[in-house]
Amino acid sequence: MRLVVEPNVISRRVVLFAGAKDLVGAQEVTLEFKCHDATNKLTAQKILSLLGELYPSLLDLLPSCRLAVDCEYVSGETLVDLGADEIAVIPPVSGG
Amino acid sequence: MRLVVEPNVISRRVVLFAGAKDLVGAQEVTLEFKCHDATNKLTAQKILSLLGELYPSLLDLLPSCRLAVDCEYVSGETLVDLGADEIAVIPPVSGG
Amino acid sequence: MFDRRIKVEIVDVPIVRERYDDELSHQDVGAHAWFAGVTRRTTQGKITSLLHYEAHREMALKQMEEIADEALERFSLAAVVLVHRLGAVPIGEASVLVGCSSSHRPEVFTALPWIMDRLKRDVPIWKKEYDDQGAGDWIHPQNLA
Amino acid sequence: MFDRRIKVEIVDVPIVRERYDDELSHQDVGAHAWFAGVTRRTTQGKITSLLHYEAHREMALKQMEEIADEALERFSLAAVVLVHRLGAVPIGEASVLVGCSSSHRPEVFTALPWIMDRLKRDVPIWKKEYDDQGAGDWIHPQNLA
Repeated sequence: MRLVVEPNVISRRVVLFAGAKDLVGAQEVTLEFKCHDATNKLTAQKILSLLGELYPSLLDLLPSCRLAVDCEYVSGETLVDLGADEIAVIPPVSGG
Repeated sequence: MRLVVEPNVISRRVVLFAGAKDLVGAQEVTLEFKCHDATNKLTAQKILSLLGELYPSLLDLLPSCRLAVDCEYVSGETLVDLGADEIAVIPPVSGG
Repeated sequence: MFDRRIKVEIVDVPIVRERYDDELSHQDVGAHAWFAGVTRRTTQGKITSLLHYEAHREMALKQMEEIADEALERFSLAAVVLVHRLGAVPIGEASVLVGCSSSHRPEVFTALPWIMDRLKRDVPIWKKEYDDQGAGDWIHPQNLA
Repeated sequence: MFDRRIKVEIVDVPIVRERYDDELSHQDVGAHAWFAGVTRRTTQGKITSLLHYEAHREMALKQMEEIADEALERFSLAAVVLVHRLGAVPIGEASVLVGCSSSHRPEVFTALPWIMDRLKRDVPIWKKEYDDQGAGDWIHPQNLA
């Protein structure tokens, strides 16, 4: 008997704002991640680059975007729990 | 015949403010200056030291006072025209 | 010396500063300072007809509260007011209002620009600039840390 | 870029800031800033019950105008407001109000403390501090240039 480990596929909603929202044409997108273990975690950097693969219109803006998980910024190396309440793409801000 | 030059005596009103006014007990004092020529001018420093001679209660405060002539500060070496409209003693200010 | 007193708001109507004056008062306070950022007609020679602000509202409020709290602590302030307006902000009207008070003036003079710098770096609010032809551009400054 | 716009006043009644708001407005202005110095209850542990301000009124106005003019020029401001109150100023009320506006915020952030420093150095206004026993002392800072 051969054990085949099927990668675990997770759907994850990601929220977009401002320029990112306009470039994709939607406030939200759903990404499908293949996780090879049960942790359900990916680095923020990985999430951003998957977004760029799916939406090439974002490629210029993404390098200056930050990811926010449940309303807090996370660094690129942070392992993001894909079960978080909200994952948001934050383009460079211009309030004030 | 011997020519005796009598010094010219000039009365001059000087205005005081704040602590200087309280130390003298008057808003104005009149100084009498003996001028040996017809220029009617004295340095600001000289005016302040004559004030100190007449009103010793001012001696502590005077070194930090400035003189203002017609609403403009003058430095110690400035020759003040005793015919100016107003000569005022300005103690260190504390507005704001 | 002071109780923690911050007032942070995101509003969709014109900012009325008088509403916030009392927030800064305290009997041991000697210095009040205010800053208001208003829409101006020209940016680098270009005519602006309107600014339109959007936010990640929940996160923006949270970030503004963190900034107000940190400023309070860092500059020994008695109170901090931080208000941002969203939606269309016509020329001459305020998009942001910052107020703070302290015992002495150096603290408020240092706090105001610090709060504005932090707001412009971290608070997820974006402006779209409309020119006199009605064309709109999202402003995404690329040269910030 | 801007017309010279200064508003300098010495008043004997409470300062109402709203009266001066419009002075700072201009369609090319992006930043308004205000400072108010208010009477506080404690100075270095001592209780103050009241401040009483006196001035060489004519000279004070002239000096305040010179400061406002120089600030306008030096910091490319659109407008400067400078108001000082005389007489008794109770705790929590403003003795001085400074306002300025410019295209961008760095100018107003630099101008406010500069104007206050100059006012505190050169404008012939003096405060008498009354403690809780009713004793009054003229404040004559000795350590200024």
